[in-house]
Amino acid sequence: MVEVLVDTAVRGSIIALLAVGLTLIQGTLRFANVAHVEFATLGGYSAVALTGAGLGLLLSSALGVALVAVLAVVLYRLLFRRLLRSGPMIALIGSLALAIVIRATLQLLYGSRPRYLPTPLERGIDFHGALITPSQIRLVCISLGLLALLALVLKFTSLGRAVRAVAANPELADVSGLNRGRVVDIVWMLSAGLAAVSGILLSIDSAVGIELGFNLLLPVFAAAIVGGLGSIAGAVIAAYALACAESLVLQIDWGAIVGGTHHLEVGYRPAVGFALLVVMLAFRPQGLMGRAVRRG
Amino acid sequence: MLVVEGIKKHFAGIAALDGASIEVRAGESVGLVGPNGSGKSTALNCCSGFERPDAGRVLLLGKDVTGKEPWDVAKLGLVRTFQHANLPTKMSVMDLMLAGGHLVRGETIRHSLVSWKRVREEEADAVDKAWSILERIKLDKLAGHPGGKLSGGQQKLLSLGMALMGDPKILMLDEPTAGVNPSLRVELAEHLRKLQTEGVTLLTVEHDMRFISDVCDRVYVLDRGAIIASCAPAELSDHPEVLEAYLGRSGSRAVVESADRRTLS
Amino acid sequence: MHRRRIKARALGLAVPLVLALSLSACGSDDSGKKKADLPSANTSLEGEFKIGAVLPLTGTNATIGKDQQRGIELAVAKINEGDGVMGKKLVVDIEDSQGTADAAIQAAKKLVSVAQVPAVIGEYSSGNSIPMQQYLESQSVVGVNPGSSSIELRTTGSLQFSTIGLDDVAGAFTADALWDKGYESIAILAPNNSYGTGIVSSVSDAFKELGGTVTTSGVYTEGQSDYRQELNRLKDSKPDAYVITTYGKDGTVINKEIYELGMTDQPVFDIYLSQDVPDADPKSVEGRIGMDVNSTSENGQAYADFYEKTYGEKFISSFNGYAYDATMMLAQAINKANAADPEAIAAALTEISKTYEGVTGPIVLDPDGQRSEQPYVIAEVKNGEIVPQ
Amino acid sequence: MVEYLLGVGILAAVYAINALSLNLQVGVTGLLNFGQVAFVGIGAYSVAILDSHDVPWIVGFLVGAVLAGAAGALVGRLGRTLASDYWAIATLALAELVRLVALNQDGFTGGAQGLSAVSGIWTGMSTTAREAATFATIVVVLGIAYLVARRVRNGQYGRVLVLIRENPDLAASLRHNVVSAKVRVMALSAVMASVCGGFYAMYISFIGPGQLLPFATFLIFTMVVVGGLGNTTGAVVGAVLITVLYDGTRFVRDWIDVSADQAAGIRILVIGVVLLGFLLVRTEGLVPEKVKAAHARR
Repeated sequence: MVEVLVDTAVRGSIIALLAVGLTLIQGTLRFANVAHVEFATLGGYSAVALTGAGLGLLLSSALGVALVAVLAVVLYRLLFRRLLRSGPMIALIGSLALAIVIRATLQLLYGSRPRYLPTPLERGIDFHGALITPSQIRLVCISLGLLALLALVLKFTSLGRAVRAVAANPELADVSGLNRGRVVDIVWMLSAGLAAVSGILLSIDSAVGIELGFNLLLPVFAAAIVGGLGSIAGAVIAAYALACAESLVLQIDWGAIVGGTHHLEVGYRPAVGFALLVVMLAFRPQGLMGRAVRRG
Repeated sequence: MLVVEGIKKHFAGIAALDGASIEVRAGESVGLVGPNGSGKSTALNCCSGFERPDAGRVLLLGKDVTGKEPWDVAKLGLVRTFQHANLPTKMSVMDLMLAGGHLVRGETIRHSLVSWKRVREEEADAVDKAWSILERIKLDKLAGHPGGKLSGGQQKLLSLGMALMGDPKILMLDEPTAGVNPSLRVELAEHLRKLQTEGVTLLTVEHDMRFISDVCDRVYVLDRGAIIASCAPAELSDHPEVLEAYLGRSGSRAVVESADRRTLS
Repeated sequence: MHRRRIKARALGLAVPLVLALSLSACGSDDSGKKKADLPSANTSLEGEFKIGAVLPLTGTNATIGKDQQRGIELAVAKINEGDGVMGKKLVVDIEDSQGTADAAIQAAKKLVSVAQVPAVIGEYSSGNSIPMQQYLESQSVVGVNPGSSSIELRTTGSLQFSTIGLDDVAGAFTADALWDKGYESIAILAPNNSYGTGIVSSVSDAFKELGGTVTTSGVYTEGQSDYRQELNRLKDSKPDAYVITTYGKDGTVINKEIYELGMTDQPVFDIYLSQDVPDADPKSVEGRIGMDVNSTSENGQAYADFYEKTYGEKFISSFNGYAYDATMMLAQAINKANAADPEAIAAALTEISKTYEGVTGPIVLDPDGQRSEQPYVIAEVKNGEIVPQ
Repeated sequence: MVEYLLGVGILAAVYAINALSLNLQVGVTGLLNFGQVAFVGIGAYSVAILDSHDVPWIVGFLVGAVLAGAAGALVGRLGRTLASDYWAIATLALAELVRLVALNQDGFTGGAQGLSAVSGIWTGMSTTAREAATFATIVVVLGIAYLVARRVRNGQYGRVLVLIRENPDLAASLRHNVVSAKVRVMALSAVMASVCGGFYAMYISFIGPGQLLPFATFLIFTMVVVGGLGNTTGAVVGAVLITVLYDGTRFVRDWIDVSADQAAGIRILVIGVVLLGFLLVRTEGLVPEKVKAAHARR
């Protein structure tokens, strides 16, 4: 059972960092960005590129995050603004197309084999019967720290108030003298930056491949939607709940129901997210903590 | 015709409707007025099936339609229009008129694929009807135009035309004059009066008091989710609670002036 | 690097513009830097005799495909230097399978219908070779598999053959080796593809036959970033030894996690050691034992020299040899049958295999047309190098 | 060469059926189905599984159509409670679920290995004639699919669907059952997609989970957008153009010196860039959706 806990902490942290960003974008632009998870992949590869150029891991990671954040704003200004003008449906298809373009470009530049960040191979530490590696401990701590920091920023700074104002009512925010464009830029930087951190942490823990982001797409969307789009706390809680459900479903011996001992194929792990998502969408579309998502 | 009994509706803890009751008799033309946020639109939505009331009942032609789907309510003969017409630019005026019609066969996949001869006859009849309505609302010259590219007033007229395609028994209009220029307002009022003589029951939500007095036999005044008065349009100024509803709670001069304009113009 | 990147991107964007050209363009893949020219063909040969090949020249297994192509090239040169095929020059028409089943079948279709070849060599992945051989059988064309090892290939038909030992041969060898080392229980992990599911069942069956227990066997979905769940299942089943087979993309991650989870404290046995070790962190696979095909047969030494002389490098995989043998055997069989008739060629193939001594060892075809024995070797990783035990 | 062109033609026609189906959903009704490949897969697997049990292919098509139709209706029903963008994600999730089942239920679907040796049509004929006959058959089926799509699009039902896309509240107020209309269009499109899948499996003689990746749906989206969202003819035009483009880029390594991996990247990149370019520069596609002229007075 401790294994479930470790699993939940690691996977939940990765999903939470991405789901929070997705929910922020959704809140400010009312648009589901399918390409969001690709920022994680880009984060991983930029760290690979920078360490490859001889920079240290920490510096590379920081620079990589900054690069991805800037790229996100550029993409927003050049691409998404234009797509959004043609309506949410076109923007959604466009974000899917962008995701494909990013992946194809990375495959073109780096090939389809995974890349590794130069981290030493470490033995796992025994933690009440479950093994956790030092890099995983760092991963969970950094994620939780950043999530807490984000919560503080949104709650107590003027930037946070502005973001919340735009999220509450995109049209009205303009009137009350806030520069909506600036706020949206900052939201893009923040969420893409968090996504990049998540991607780099995952790359350090295992490896970065072109499918890194895409493999997370459905769990991340599941967490953001289940949490109630636009709700930061909801997204975080849902992310850990989802990770816990994934781990539990695989750990439980279903033999009690079907007879004998029967563990679900590990290949079905992504299905847990889907199932949770579909059930949630069908029965509680407003999510755990969010407002109604039904829009006619 | 339409009986609304004590409907309540809350949004995030705030009461939009707090036990409002309305009755519209067959052949009547009734107005529903009230200050902004008094719950007029919510009342309309609850009657037409777009929102489900938390409490109370809506009876249409004696049938309980509380919480029924909008299309089911519409099938019983209640058709509504919207404050913002928002007609699509990808459909022509004629297309929109036909979409308002009730083409039983053309709407099923099976018939449109198999018995297409009868589908065609059905459509030809609907086209004839559309032309006569378009002539009546003077949009026949624009029949091939994209609906969404008409002026605001024309879109309102077209919405009315689309509603008429389905031969409604009761027509609910949500701010029909919003965004409509004065000459078209007069025309619109004439159309509504004429419809009433043809036996269509009308319920109109409106800010423009002049339009209300032109069109309605009777007015309900809604304030903070409850009906506070029901009388002929001309008698509205005799009710102190109505004036208070419009003027009393606000110290702002601007609001007073705008309310003045609305009530007195 | 930077310049190349820009060039690649610019060219990528130019692709749609030159599309019209692509339809008329035909496959002329240059196969790398040649150090020495291939021997020239015997001038007395008149006309051409065509057979086909479908190889993964693009896609994830392109490296293997390129190596298979080299094997075929070398064989063709050897044959045409001699007496050719039925007095004609042998030509192998090579098509790209792109590493996918549908494209492999498309390519085979083209060979059968346009070039009308009596025999087709190919492919590498079992998932592609099986449907392709089934298609070839339906068209009454001989198929020779030089790279796939799924036991399903036994059932593809009477005109279908393999010059590489299938997983039942490899599985039996692996099970024997494990049993000999004294392990009584094993846990197996393999990729979820035709190869993986095949090897899992053949090793399990053979090991149980010997009296051992298989505590758990699992397949993993390729392309994941994390395999701890799968590995934990192996660990929790507490076997005497872990048996794994991975390659490419996933091998590195799996080997790293095996180390992190402390599974290297127990023996880890690798099936086809050489497809796994080169990509892994050396620390994670140090001391690893495993089996692999024996590519250092005596007969093969001359061939290895020929290869190295021609291409200026050592074997880039162990798969060129099987393609070489496939081509050689087909040429001999066609000469024996003295006809382009697939039935006759198939009969001749079985016949000549009884005495055929290939560069990958003797290839005796069993009644299913499959290679019945194959030399394997047990090896160990010492100081990062694979050393035979 | 004739064979090769016929092969491309068959693929283009099969894809065109798929594009017609997706256009009904995305173009006409505004239902962003990111899981289209699931319906194709249901059709393909039905034909392949039943074929491996020697059931006549027509039964496979019928079973596939019924299963896909039911799945389509179910997915459409889910649209009742969902705003369109979440619905799109849900469809993607469902398609991945179908793929996972195909991958992991190996006793039934052949697992990762897929099902091969699906018998084709016109098995009695010699190769070139057979290819031509297959092409002709699929073109006839495409013709039927085109007529169905056109009739549905241009009749009252199509008008209602477009109105639902543009202003669902207005449609509901005019007594159109929005949920039922969506459910029915999803069922119809799913049946069309399953037919496409059946022919695909029969032509390629193989179906595996590798064919059910989200990229397959993405390819069809590109066809529909390039052709022109909402235009039935456009869907066919887009399908033919994109098939030629995607198939043509196979030769990319013949004229650019790149590694195989990079070549694969370029092929995907080209499709992505084309789609993104059209969305940005020519959203309405090559054959834009038309505003229909008014009917003449009688």
